[in-house]
Amino acid sequence: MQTAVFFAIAAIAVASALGLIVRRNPIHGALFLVVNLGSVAAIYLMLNAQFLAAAQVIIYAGAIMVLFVFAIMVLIPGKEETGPDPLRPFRLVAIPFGAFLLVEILLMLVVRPAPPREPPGAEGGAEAIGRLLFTDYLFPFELTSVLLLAALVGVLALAKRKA
Amino acid sequence: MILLVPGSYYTGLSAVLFAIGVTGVLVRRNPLVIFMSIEVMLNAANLALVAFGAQFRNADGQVLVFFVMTVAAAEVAVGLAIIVAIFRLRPRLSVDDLSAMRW
Amino acid sequence: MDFPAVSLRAILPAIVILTTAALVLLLDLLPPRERKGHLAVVSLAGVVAALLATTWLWGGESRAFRGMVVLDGYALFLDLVICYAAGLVVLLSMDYLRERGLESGEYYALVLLATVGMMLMASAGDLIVVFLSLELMSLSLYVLAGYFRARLASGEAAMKYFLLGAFATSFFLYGIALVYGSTGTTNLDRIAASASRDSLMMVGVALLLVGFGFKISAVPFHMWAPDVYVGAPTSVTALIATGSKAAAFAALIRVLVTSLRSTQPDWTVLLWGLAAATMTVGNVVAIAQSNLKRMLAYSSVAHVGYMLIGLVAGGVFGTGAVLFYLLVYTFTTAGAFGVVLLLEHAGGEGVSLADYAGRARRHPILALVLSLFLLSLIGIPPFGGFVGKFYLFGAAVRSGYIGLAVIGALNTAVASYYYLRLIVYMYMREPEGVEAVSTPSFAGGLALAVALVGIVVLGVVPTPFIDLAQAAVTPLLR
Amino acid sequence: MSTSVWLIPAFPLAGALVNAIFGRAIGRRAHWVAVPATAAAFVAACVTFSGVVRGATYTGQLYPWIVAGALKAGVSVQVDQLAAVMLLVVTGVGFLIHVYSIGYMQSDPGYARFFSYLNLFVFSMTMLVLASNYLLLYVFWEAVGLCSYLLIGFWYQRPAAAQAGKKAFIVNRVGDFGFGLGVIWLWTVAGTLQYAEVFARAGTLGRATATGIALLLFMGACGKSAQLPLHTWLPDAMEGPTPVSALIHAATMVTAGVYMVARSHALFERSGVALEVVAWVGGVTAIFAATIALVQTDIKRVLAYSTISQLGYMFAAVGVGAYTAGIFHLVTHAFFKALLFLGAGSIIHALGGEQDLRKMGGLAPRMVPTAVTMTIGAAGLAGVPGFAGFFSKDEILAAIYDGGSLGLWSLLLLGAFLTSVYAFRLLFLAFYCAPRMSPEAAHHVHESPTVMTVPLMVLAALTVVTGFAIGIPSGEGTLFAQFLAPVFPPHEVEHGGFGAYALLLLSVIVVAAGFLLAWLLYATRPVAPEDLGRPRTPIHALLFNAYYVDRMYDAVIVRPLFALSVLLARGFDAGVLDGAVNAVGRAVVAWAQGLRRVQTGYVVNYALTMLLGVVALVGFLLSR
Repeated sequence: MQTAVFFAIAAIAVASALGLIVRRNPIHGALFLVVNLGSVAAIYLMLNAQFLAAAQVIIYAGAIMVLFVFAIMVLIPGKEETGPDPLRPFRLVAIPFGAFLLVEILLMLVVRPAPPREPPGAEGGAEAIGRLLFTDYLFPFELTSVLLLAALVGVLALAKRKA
Repeated sequence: MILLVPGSYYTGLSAVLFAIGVTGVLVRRNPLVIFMSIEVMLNAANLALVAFGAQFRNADGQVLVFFVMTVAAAEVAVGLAIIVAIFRLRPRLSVDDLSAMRW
Repeated sequence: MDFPAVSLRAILPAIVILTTAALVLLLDLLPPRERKGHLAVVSLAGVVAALLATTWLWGGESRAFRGMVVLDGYALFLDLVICYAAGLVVLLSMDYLRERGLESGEYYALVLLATVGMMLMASAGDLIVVFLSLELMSLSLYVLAGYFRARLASGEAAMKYFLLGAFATSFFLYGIALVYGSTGTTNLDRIAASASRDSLMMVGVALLLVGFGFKISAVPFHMWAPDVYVGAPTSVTALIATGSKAAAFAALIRVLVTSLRSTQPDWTVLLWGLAAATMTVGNVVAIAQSNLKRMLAYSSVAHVGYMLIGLVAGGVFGTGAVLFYLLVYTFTTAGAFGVVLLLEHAGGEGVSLADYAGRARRHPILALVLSLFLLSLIGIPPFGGFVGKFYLFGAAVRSGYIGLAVIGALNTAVASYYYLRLIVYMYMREPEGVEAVSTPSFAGGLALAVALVGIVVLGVVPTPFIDLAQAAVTPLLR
Repeated sequence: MSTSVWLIPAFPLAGALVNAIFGRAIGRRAHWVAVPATAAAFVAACVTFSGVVRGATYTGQLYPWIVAGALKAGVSVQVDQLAAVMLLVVTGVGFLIHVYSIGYMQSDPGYARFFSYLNLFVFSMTMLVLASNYLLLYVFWEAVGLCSYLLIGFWYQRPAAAQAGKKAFIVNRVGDFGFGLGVIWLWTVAGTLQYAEVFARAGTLGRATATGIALLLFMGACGKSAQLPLHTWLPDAMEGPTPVSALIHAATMVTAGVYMVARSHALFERSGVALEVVAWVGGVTAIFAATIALVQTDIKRVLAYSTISQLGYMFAAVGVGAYTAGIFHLVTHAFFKALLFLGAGSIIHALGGEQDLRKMGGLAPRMVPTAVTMTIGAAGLAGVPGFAGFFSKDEILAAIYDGGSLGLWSLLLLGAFLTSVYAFRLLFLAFYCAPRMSPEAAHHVHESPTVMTVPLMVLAALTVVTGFAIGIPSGEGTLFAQFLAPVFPPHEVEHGGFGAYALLLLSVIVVAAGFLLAWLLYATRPVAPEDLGRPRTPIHALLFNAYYVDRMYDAVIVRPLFALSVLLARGFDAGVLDGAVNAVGRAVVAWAQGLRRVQTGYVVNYALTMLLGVVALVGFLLSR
């Protein structure tokens, strides 16, 4: 039963990811990405990471995707990738290479010394994460604020009207 | 809600998503879609982090994911700003058009 | 909850720079709104203050924030390199931006924020800190590369740098995830203690190398470099070529030799191949270039190959040689790009080889200075480049990598061709067309003077610096 | 003595700096700085030499330059008998050529620049000789190369000069690549680069190691001293001003290789094989270059190939262990070859820049001092008995004969014959047969000013005297050999006895035969200018084109490398045409067309290459 649920969600995740890279219309792609992010959030729930699942939905599916959709709307209203593609051979070569990479990573998972067979679980509540954030991970946490500042200044530099 | 699924299933799924993201970066022409494929890659990495964290039964993996989300948000902001800046100069939006510098 | 002690001392140089960045942003809002020259001066003062802080902290070693930050001799040495790079770039930017009417607080703030990222990369004690500071540096640089918004080339550079950089970062992050999966931690010391060598670890190492390889522009992850170097504002190019490379090397070396020591035999072989490919491709392709910035880009790719030799050789000697070479390389490359910047036309032209024909006639001093930098890049004594190469190749031979040393030495012979061609163009060709004589500003001249003194001092009295470099890496290798 | 040693390089360095910094203000008066600087260096060298004659040697260190663990390489000098002789030659000949340059460069716009470079060269060369460790030797080895490059390309307005300068530099880099590796290898096995310590430990090195190191060092010598197969730069280097050719490309810098091998004899002897290689490369080069010199029509190129050939003799000598003979030939060669070059310069000066032997002839009555001194120089080169070259060359031949290497000996004997032929050919064509220049050119012929002819006379006197003064063999060897005895192991050569006299007679016969042949060909009947330099037989064509070595290098190395670069640039990376296409040849263009499809500049290509790298890296590490 649980395995079935997992596979169902996994199938949705994979299908939506494939949809993103196959569909020509970027708006469709964005929607597929939303689905993908949502299904990954569901997987987080299965892993008992409730806080992350919520954050995933709020930050990714909520904020980031809105930005994406906004950009798509502003930049190329409804436009698809059209016209002949002179680089098609290249793009097709990428597929076997991607597949090869997948095989390598799966191989890595197969040959690794057997991971614990028992079902995983962790304390995934907001409290545990918060505790870590403000103790062990205090420095990276502060660092992200600098990172966001840099992003802010950067966007400002690029978007200021005066050229 | 704890479901009893072996840990390697999660990492396997993450690998598949990662490979799809990689392929997406290469097969698409629209920088926005390429960028979204990169988001898929980041997500796959996040999934792996959470899955491994669960195996070790520590929350470090989840904290890392939290940071990655922040980074992703910052990256999106900057990335979209760059794309918009280019769009002002050249309305067609395909990475193939950006090949003035080569050889 | 027991909060970790907030030890500002351990991140003092970075804090100084960060404060300066905030100050610059603040001052940008105050009058005078038209002239921005003072912002550069403030930035420079901040960099100098960080430099002083670094020397003040010299000799100490501390860990802070639960092992997230390590301030040891190694980090301080690289802080020094990064500060020099940032300082030179600020100096070079002053008139370069003013002449183009593009001075702004954001520019200097971003340069400083990138510098903060670089410094933290050098003192990161945890993979997540490496990741975050790498991103801090990269995001700032992506924007800076596209800073000349009116130029399509600049936008193209930013876009390529950003997309490929984000691509590489994703691999890097997946590598972190795998290392975490193998060891259960991202702390560098604890990873070292686990001494894991399972398949997750192996692939994780490979992916980490991809991420670092991109930032240092090692073949085959170097393709972005020539395009970005050409398209970006030349001052930013100088920063990307020096500071960001130094920072990436800093993190790479610390991660490899401290936490991934258990896999040393594996990555050594990999780096052997990367080093050989990087220097050969860099040098050979540089021959065919006619755009100076592009040529220097490939040249800097080649120099990364030389530095990887030292990493392959390993030990105090090899790793110390890399650090010393980084120092020399920073001065030389910043100087070479500095000359190119000063001779560049307002529209970004004037960087082709043909434009340099007869430059010695119009700009005798700049041509001479550029020639000296080029001679250092070739590895002609008495400049730092010679001593640096001597140590690198010597380290390789000492560790038994004679083949690699031979490839390296052959490469320097090939490289002399294209550097020399530029000198020949400057001195032995008649100038084409009429060209306004621009006099280098005080700031630009100062930057070149500092860089020049740097390569001469490093070439003539290298011993104290070599001692410093070796002392810096010794604790890592314990 | 310590002061005088340090003053030798200090004076020229100061002179170079003064002329470099204040050159504009000094202008035409540059020689008032440069010539006294060299003269002072010569005086200091004389003082040092007299000290050495009294048996004193000197070692000293300015400061420790590189200290890395066990390796200590300082800016340190040593003066022994060998160094003292070299210093005397460098500063002495250097001084004469400085004086000569006052006249020769008189109207050149780059007067101060020229003297600055020349002084810089003297500084570098004296430091090269003084260096007491391999690293410092390497540094100044590079420095003299740099000066040579600057001076070859001195008239950079001429594309040929710029090209030649570049070529000299790059060919030398190939040699230096070996040299550098040899030095690094030596350091790793011996743990030091200080001469004295290295030679003390030479006996402990493995034979294979010693051979490898010695051969790498010799590779550097081949580049610097223009031995096969790295000789191609020297003839082109004749694009530089003639005083430069005399000083750098005949008398001093090109002999640095010989000096280095002689200096490192302990290493080379440890190997044995390496010495053999040195001897044979020298011997083959000697005859190879001599044959080319036979047919060249440019007066300076004849002398350039002659220099290559004579350097071959020196290497052959040191290769069989006859170090003193090699160094003696180095000294005498410095005199007579500098003389010949300066004389050639005087002719070129008189003819308003004409270098073509076909357009000379009959100059002797118009330029008596030049003709007389050059005749002496040619006699010295050919080895006419009584002149310096006779003594030194005979010593080499005798040593090789004694060494039992009959093949090498006969090769060099044949070389002596050829030397005699081309030396006298040059003399006859320039001075003694009927004039072949245009009437108005003939009208303008004039003797050079005194400031140029006096150095010629001094060098001619040296060419006459040196052999008698220090080259006459006695029971204990020549005076010269006795002086150098502390540096080199004794080399047993039978002097006197029937064998020795027979050898002497043989070489006299050979020289005479060469003279006769040249006489018959060029002096007894008028020479039609068009007959010279137009190859009629395949062999002549082969010689005239210097065995096509340059073209071969171009086809085998230069073009493929360029092609590879472009290919990598467009296919793998992306290149820039820049006229490169012209140079690359049709095959590559075809390649490039095929690779068109692989156009780049595209993000997808870059990402794909990265993915390739990822897959390779992951695969590699996963498989371990």
